[in-house]
Amino acid sequence: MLNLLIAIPLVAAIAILLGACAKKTALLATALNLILTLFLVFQYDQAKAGYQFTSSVSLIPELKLAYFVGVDGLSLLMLLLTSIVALAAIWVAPQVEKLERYPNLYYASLLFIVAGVTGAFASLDLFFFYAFHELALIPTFLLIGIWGSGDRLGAAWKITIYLALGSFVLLVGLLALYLSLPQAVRTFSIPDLQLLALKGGIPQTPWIYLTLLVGFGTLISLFPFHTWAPSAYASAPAPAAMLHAGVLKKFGLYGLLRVALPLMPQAAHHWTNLLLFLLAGNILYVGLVTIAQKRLDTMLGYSSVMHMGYIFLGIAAFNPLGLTGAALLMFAHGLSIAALFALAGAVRERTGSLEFSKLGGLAKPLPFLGFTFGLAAFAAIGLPGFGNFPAELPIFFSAFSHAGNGLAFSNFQIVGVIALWGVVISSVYMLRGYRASFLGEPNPRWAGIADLCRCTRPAIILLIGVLMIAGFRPQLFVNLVTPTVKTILAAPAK
Amino acid sequence: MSPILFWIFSALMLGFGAATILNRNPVASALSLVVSFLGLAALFFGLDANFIGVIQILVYAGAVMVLFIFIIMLLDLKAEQRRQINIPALLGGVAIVVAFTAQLVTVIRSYKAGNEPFAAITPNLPDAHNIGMTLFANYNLPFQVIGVLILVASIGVVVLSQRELK
Amino acid sequence: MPLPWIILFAPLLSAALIILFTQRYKNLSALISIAAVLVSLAASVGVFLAPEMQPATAQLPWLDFSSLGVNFRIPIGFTLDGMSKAMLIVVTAIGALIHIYSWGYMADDEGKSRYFAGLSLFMFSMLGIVFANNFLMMFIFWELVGVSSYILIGHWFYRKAPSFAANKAFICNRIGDFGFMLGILLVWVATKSVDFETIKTTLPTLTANPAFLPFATVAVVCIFCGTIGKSAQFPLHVWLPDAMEGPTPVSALIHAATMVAAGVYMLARVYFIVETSAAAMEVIAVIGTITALGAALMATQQNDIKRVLAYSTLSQLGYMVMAVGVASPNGAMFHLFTHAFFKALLFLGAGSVIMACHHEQDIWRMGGLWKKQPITLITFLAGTLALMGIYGFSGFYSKDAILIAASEHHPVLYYCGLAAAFLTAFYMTRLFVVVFFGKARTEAAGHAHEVSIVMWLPLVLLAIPAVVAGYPEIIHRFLPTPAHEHSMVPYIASGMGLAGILFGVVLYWGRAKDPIYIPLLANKFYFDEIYALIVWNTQDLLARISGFVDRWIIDTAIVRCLASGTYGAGFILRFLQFGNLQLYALLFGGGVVALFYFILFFK
Amino acid sequence: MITLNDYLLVSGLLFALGFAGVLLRRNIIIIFMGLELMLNAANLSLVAFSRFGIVNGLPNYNGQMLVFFIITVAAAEVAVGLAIIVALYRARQTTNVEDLNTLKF
Repeated sequence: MLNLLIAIPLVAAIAILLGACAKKTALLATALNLILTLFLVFQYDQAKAGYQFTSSVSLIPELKLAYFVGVDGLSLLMLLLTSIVALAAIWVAPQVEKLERYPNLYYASLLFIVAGVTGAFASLDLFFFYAFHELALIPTFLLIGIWGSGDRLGAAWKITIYLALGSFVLLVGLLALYLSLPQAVRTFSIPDLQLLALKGGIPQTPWIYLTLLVGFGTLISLFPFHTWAPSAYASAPAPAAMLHAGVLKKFGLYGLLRVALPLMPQAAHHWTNLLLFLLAGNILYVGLVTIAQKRLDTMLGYSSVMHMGYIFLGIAAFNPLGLTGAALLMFAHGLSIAALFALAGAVRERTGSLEFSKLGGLAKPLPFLGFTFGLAAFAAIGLPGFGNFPAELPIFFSAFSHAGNGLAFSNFQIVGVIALWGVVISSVYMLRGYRASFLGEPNPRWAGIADLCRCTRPAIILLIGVLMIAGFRPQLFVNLVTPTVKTILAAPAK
Repeated sequence: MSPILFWIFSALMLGFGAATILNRNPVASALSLVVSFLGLAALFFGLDANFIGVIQILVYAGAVMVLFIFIIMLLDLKAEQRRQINIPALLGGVAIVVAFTAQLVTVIRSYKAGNEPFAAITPNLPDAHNIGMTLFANYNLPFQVIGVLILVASIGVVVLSQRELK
Repeated sequence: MPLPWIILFAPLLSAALIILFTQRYKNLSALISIAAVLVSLAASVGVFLAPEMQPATAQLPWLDFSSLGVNFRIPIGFTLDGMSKAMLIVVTAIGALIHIYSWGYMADDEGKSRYFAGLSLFMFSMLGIVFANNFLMMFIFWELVGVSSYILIGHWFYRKAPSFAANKAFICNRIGDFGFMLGILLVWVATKSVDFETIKTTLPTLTANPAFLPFATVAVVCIFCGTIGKSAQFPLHVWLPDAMEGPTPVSALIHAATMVAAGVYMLARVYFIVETSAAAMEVIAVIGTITALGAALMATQQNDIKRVLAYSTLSQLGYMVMAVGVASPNGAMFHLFTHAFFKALLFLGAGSVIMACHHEQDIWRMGGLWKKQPITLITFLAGTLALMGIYGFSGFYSKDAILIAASEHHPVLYYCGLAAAFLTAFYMTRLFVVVFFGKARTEAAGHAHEVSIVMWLPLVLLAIPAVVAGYPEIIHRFLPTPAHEHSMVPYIASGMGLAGILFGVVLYWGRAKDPIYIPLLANKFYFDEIYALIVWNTQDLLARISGFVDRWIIDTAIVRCLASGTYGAGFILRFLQFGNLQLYALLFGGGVVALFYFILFFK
Repeated sequence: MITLNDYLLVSGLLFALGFAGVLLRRNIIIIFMGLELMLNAANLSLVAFSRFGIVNGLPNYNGQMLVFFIITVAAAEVAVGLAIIVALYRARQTTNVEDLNTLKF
């Protein structure tokens, strides 16, 4: 089943490269993926902990390296996010991008990203977990470099070198982790490693965890390794930005939750204060940087960097509330940022620019875009009714449950206060940006522009609808990730 | 192989090898190379590697040499003009070659096992048969791959020889 | 289905229906919205008349972490006590009248569907706050109120001012919410619960420990920040006057029954926590007093009819907050109850004046309306007198309740309250005289005529409770009122009121322009300018510095330097590529020889 | 008696000759011939080792396999290399490596 999920986009991408009708094939493949994922979600037995739908093919038995896929609640949630965002990205692609060059390669690249991310989320083998992510990175580079806007080559190089370095550091960390194990128990299988960790059989070397943290952190744009993100998202074509910011970036967080934390909880504890400092940078510093932005796309790029800080806070807190909140926020943030990038792309396609000074009053000629952008912006700043709110709420509580002594706040609580203030910051920049682009007096230049075409609207409605489902019934998603969170927390923390 | 034959063929091989690199006329170099390879093939026979020796003659003395001569003729290369000898380069090259040879001699001297005589070998060795068995039993895949390599090489040659390289 | 569910979800359903289906049919949208609020009203009356309190057990689990072994549950539950029942009636009744009034006021607005969807959402959010039985449910709806106010204030988003006003309102609220959430978190840290009932039971064991007191003070002040934001108390009051950029019925809704009342309602709801810290209550009382007096001062010099009313709202909210601070939450709720009616009445009356004068809001461009709008005149008068606290009108009873409590607490607060009462009477007289009497000062005011029945009927219906809502016989059915002991306070307060009226009439009767001009007050103590300066010099400055650091230090100085360093190294190293094949081969050979040397001979 | 070391010595000398040709000659065709000499020197030592590592009276055929493949690859290499030389000669009218030095900074 999972193999099919990975194979469909791959096959579709190859078919497109061989000359199949690009749009229809891509749309069909992603729709099929979404149906399959939904089927998996409903088939998944929540009562049973552990990985389900597993299948494996042993490749190098001497190294215990195998093609091994399987899912638990967390990966299912991520797969669901992937297939929803993928469908929406492919769906809006013709509307937000005037494709003049190599349309087939364009759609094939998008599908390769989808296949890579799906594979990374479904893999239970460290090697494939890593390799699938790399598979997804290459087409991102192509998408930005070939179809981007602005300084597309600069942005493409930047993201490539940054992410390649991040992946390299990550690879060093993973190999160091593998080699630090006693010879007899070395394995690439994540479930086996987790069992080993439960028995305390994994050496908790702090620097290995630091390497993993920096490696994953660069992929997630952890402060101060974040500057690739805004320029890349500003230059990337909207569907690529949706897939990368919405899904691919979550790979790093997923990796922390799936590999780094369960395997090395004590080493993680060693670096808690460092992580708190960095994520405070993400929230406060990047938040302020976001306010200073003068373009809608870089503002969205920085805002997505900023919101990573909240997820990190949940992860750093390392308790049920924090981890669950982090998982939910990964899902909700992916949807909301994807919707925002899609809509910003549509605006750019219509107005030719995303500079605030050249926009204004767009909600009048573009009511649907204006309305949905407003909803997505509200979601992004964590208002109730959308999935981000029930995700951020437990994160705040998780930070505060690391109690200090009365009014002498613990570090967690201080960062929690900063994170709360970050909510104010995010509403400042988001509302300023929304006002500058959509509200106010309509510019006379908007005379002839048309709203998003009716056939594309369902893609946006899909994203926002799922966000609202997550906002109204967050318990559904909490139940999904509960067993995983329990597993992560089962390892001895100190 | 009797020592006398060995030394004769070795001297032949080395002498004509030296002639290859010393001749100023490329045609003479190529012909010296043929003789050098013939000597080498004789050494192969002396080592009971009959099949390899035959191949050596066929491929090198036959095909490769013809190719060399053909190209030399095609390009109509004359003997090199005497140029100013680049003394430092010459000295450097000779120094390195001498150093390499000295190292080699030292290593071989210290290799005691190499001074034992060769062990006896099955008389009337079915050499080609054994090679064939090994090749197709143990080295089947590399054999196929080498076939592809030759195909690619011949295509490459065709492409490279086109008059206009695009 | 139990009635509370109907009350709460009918407006949400209507908002959803309008957004999803009937956006193109404006009148249908309006009808759906009005029907929904009427259903809520009927159900509220049903709940109110139900003989015994329904147990608040019907809960919808929204978020529950008990399966993870954490006691963190956020249900959507219902509180049904006297306070919430009274609020239900107020919110739904005034809401219903405003919905009906809007039918007329927004008759030919092109965004009517959006407007009514926003109103319904607003009702839903406010009712959620009223029902909340735990902090987080309250916070959820608290935020939703912010959202719906953003939508409604920015209804005319294609104009510059409303879009800015909406942003300002929302961000001010968010700053308050920052404190509110922090307060909730602190309470949770102390009691491990967000449920009001649970907190109530665990709190006494905590307060026994004197070390808990500073913690409680901080927590209460933080919670009070929520009120500061939502009820527009000093120093976050600046958004409320700007919110007048929204349609007038929205102003009525925000000011009378819903948004700003939420802050006071919340304080009264969690009064059992507030009273644990006397220091925090002092803070509350002082902030309330500052707001009451300061806003009244600012109101005296405003020329926009809606802004005068807005500042009067601020001032009255200051009274309520002060009441909580002087340990009289019942007084606060009492004033909230009466104020809701007469303030709604005043805003709707102002709306019909504005409508009659063709959307003119400057009081100096009106005048002489008494002949043309008799119904508006009478109802407006009733509202004005109630606001001034004249004997016989509802405001009298509730304001006196607060002043009595203040006089028992501290004389300064009491005197400030009296001064505010005097100023209230003064500026309301100014408003009333300038708008309704004298000569019509513009063309539009000259041609004004009475508004349609859809609009004046709500005025009349609101005028009745504006007069009678304060009578002890009526109020005690709704709310517990403070015991009315014999005191001199009502007489003094009434005297101040009458003095204010007299002063106002003398000063403004027959004037065509303002005889006094105090720049400090007309410019609202320069708060907007000061804040703009502060924001510009702190947050925006920091933002620009961070932006600079990110762009030039991290991205250029560090990242690009690494990149160009690599490039430069390559640039230098490429001079080693001298193109001589044989020299390469020589070096290669030398390397091999050296390698052999080191491997084999260098021991 | 002729021993393994004799073969290795001869092979090494042949290799040195080839290497000297590569280093010292400027005609690219001669350089190419030097390369061939080096390859064949390697072949000689491989065959010698194959004969030396005798098992049950049979030479170790793995060594001869390697020689077989080297000869094949060398043949392909000669073909491609000479084609390149022809193309180069067409472009530059020379076979002197000192004149072929454009591949630099």
